[in-house]
Amino acid sequence: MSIRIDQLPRDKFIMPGTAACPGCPLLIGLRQVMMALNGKMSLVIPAGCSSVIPGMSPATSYGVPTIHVPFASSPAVASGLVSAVRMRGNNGPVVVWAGDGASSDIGFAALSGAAARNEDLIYILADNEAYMNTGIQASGTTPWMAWTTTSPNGKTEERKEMALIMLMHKIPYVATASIAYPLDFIAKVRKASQIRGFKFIHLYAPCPPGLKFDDSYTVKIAQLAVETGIWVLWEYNQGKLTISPPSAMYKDKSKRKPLSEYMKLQGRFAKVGEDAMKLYEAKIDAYWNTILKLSELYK
Amino acid sequence: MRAAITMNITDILILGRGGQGGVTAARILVSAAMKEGKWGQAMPEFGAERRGAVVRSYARIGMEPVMLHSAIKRADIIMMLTHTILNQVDVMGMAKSRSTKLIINSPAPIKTELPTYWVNANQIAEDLGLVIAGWHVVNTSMLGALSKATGLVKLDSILDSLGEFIRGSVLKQNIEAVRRAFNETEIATETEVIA
Amino acid sequence: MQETIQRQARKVLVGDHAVAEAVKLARAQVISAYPITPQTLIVERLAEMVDNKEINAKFIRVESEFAALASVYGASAGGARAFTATSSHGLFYMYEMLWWAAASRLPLVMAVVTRSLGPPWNIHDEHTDIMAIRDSGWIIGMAQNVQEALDMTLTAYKITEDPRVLLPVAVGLDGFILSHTAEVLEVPSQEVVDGWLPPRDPRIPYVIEPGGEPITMGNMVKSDAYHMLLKKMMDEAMDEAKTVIRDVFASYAKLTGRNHGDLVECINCQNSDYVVVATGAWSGDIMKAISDLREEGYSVGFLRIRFLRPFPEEAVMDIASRAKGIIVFDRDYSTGLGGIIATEIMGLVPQSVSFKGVIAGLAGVDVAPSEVKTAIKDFIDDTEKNGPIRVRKTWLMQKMEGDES
Amino acid sequence: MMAGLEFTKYLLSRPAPGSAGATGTWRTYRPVVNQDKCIKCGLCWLYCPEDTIDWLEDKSVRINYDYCKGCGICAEVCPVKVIDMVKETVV
Repeated sequence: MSIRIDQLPRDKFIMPGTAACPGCPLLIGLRQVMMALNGKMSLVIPAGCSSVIPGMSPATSYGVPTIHVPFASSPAVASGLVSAVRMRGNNGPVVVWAGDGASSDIGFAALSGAAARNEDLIYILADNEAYMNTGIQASGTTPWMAWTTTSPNGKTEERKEMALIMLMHKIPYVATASIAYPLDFIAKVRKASQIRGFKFIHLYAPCPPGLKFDDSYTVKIAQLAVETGIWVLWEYNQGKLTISPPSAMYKDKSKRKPLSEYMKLQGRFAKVGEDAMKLYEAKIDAYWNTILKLSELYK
Repeated sequence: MRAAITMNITDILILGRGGQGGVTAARILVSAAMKEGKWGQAMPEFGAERRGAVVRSYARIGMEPVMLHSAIKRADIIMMLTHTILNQVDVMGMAKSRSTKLIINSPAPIKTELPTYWVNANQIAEDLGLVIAGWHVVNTSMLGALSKATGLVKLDSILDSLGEFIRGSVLKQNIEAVRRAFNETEIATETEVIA
Repeated sequence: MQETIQRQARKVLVGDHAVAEAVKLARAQVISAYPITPQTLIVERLAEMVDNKEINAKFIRVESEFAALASVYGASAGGARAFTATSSHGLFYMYEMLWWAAASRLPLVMAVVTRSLGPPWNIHDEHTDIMAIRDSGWIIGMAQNVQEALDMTLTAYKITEDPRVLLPVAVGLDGFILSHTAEVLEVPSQEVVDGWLPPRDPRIPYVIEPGGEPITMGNMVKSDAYHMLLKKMMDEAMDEAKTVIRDVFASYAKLTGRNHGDLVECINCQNSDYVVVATGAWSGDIMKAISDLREEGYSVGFLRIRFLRPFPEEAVMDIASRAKGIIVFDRDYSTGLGGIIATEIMGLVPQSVSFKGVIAGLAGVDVAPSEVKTAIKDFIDDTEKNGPIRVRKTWLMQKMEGDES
Repeated sequence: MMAGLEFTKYLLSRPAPGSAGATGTWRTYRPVVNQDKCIKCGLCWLYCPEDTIDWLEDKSVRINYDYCKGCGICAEVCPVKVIDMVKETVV
């Protein structure tokens, strides 16, 4: 089911002139979702950068039916919304587009509840790895050692592995994705839209001001995350877990780029020294090991 | 709202142990009254009910919608699902007057200051196979006793209402229990005063 | 009228089941609630109705009250007729969503089975919970008996979906005293209700649906002044709701023979020297006290508040302009101020009119008609003897059981 | 509009460019495509966060400078490096 870039719709799903920071990964990701579904969807968006990005009423930069809702509520609102539209004979995808705070922290119960009920939703966790909208505070997915305004000396705890947590909800579809690999992500969104039930996609979306890197490096950082193996693209589809093509070669540890190439471009990891870097690489190995074992388990 | 506020309302207090089905009895009673064109309400005692503890439920029956919602402190009819709680409660303190009728499930006649009607509902339950998980089902038969003792609702109205609250195979036994209790209820004493 | 009245069935239902019956009659399409005593009977009954296909609705078994309100809100945004219910702590857990739902102007109905707030844990009746949402933009009603709980829930759909209103409606019923009390009531037939309450128009006020019109609800507005304008428009809708509530209950009365009043029910409130004000299930007990006092020659009437929002300002002003004294019974309180209804009313009562607020029956404490009678009698006697008094807050306390001191 | 629904004018919004103003003014560097050397791959279009790049029928690209914020992602992802980030001058 490979997709060619020239087959993607070229409609304007995002109206230019948004309130996003230059180089914002969320708009890159959201555009890709809209391309994947050809704009035939509705969006439920909790508090976060994506509630500010569309700009000011009476205009919005989002070209699809959208409802903005309180921080913790989006999976629940979407559950009701999808129930209503299905009842009215509309089978189009209802997409929750939520950040890491909304998903891994404040809205975690609602996310877990909606997944446990296997609501017919596509839930996309657009993860910029901190509360960027309120000024870069640490969230449940902020990685270990990362600077934020509430972890000024680096976060002392591990990030929550949201995709693995969601996998254990026994939902039909769980995947990770990255804004740097649009064709992989778009294929996953399209696949998800063909499956009934709760679909969860964890999208890596690095934020220039929040992670402290140059505006032009958004895609580069996201790509390096995959190339260094710190972000693994995988897909669980109704019983089968596979490593996605862009990550496949990095099963072999020797093919991975040194983690420092990813970290040195980000101000948030400025305090990660050589020893910590070694520990970090060990953690990455452990994560890979888990995923590879799961891929054997879910064959 | 023209409703029974000052109109004649019959206040009924049902005393029993938690699990004996006093609340259901109150509801069946109200439903039976409704079938006779009357209005009413059945309230549980609002507390943490535990099996075995003394619990009350209330019913009010009137000719118009009943608007009162405060607890019934003194009643026209007191129905006791077991005689074993007689010493634990102040029966006279619950009676509206000396003509308040007391209807009691007891193995033998019991004398109180009130006109007292008794029926051996435990025996009826045993005879009819209405002992469930060690508990004698007496709430329904006591309604038969109430009908006999007070005439507040007709026996047939109670029998008609049973099916709304009791489902399955035990309905038949309950109908029989109500009939038997109606027939076997007797007044225990005239006006013998103990206090 | 006689004809339609005959079509109603008499039933014995507890308040919670009467609410569920109304939701069924309204043909709600999406129902979601989380268990909390004493609301639970509503959700259990509705879940049963959905499972038995007595009602063609989706029941969303959520993980919290917050999600319950969020999901029915989403359902309303998706064009469905929706329902939720809660009590006490559950209502407070919904708090953020309450405001969002109201300001989204989507039609919704919620039953609030009133209950006190802990600590200590207490499941018994008190109105403080529903009163605490009075600034949120919800229309708030309080039923006085099981019949009215059914009627108010059913009519709530007609009110909330009216294009002049489009504000959510909370129907209050006293925990246990109504929720768990079985009363004889009349239930209109489905056929009659269907003729009166058509299916919801999903496009009013707007619908968010996949592939639909690409509208967005809720992004920031260009100027904060627009945001303030939206608040003013909600206030105007509340004013409109006064007319709509009156009209809806009038048309419902034609259907069922029952008219409980509009924002208030006035019983001798306009031709009496003294007026008692209260809301909820103890109204009947208060009426009993008033009735006894009238027999003793006291000129006293009753203003029963049916809707706290929109606030029945005109009715209160009307009695305040002609009464010698007003006494308010609150089963709720605002800590540090007083009974909430008393507090809201007091500012409308001129200095020349005697005024007293009584806080009673908190935490489910039973209040007997005789206690109410004494409080009213004392107030009237005091005023007659000493002239107007002005007391915002008095506490009607009961003897403490087991208190040796 | 139905009576009472006037609030929807303020509560709802509809897609339109410039919801946050003329964001082209945010720019310090302007992306300039060397059309002669462009291989028409469309990657700049695909990754542009702001949707300010149109991928035209003939697969060439056109940048909407009214809204382009000048982030430089397009230049960064261009596989043949034919997008230059040119410093804006005061007009």
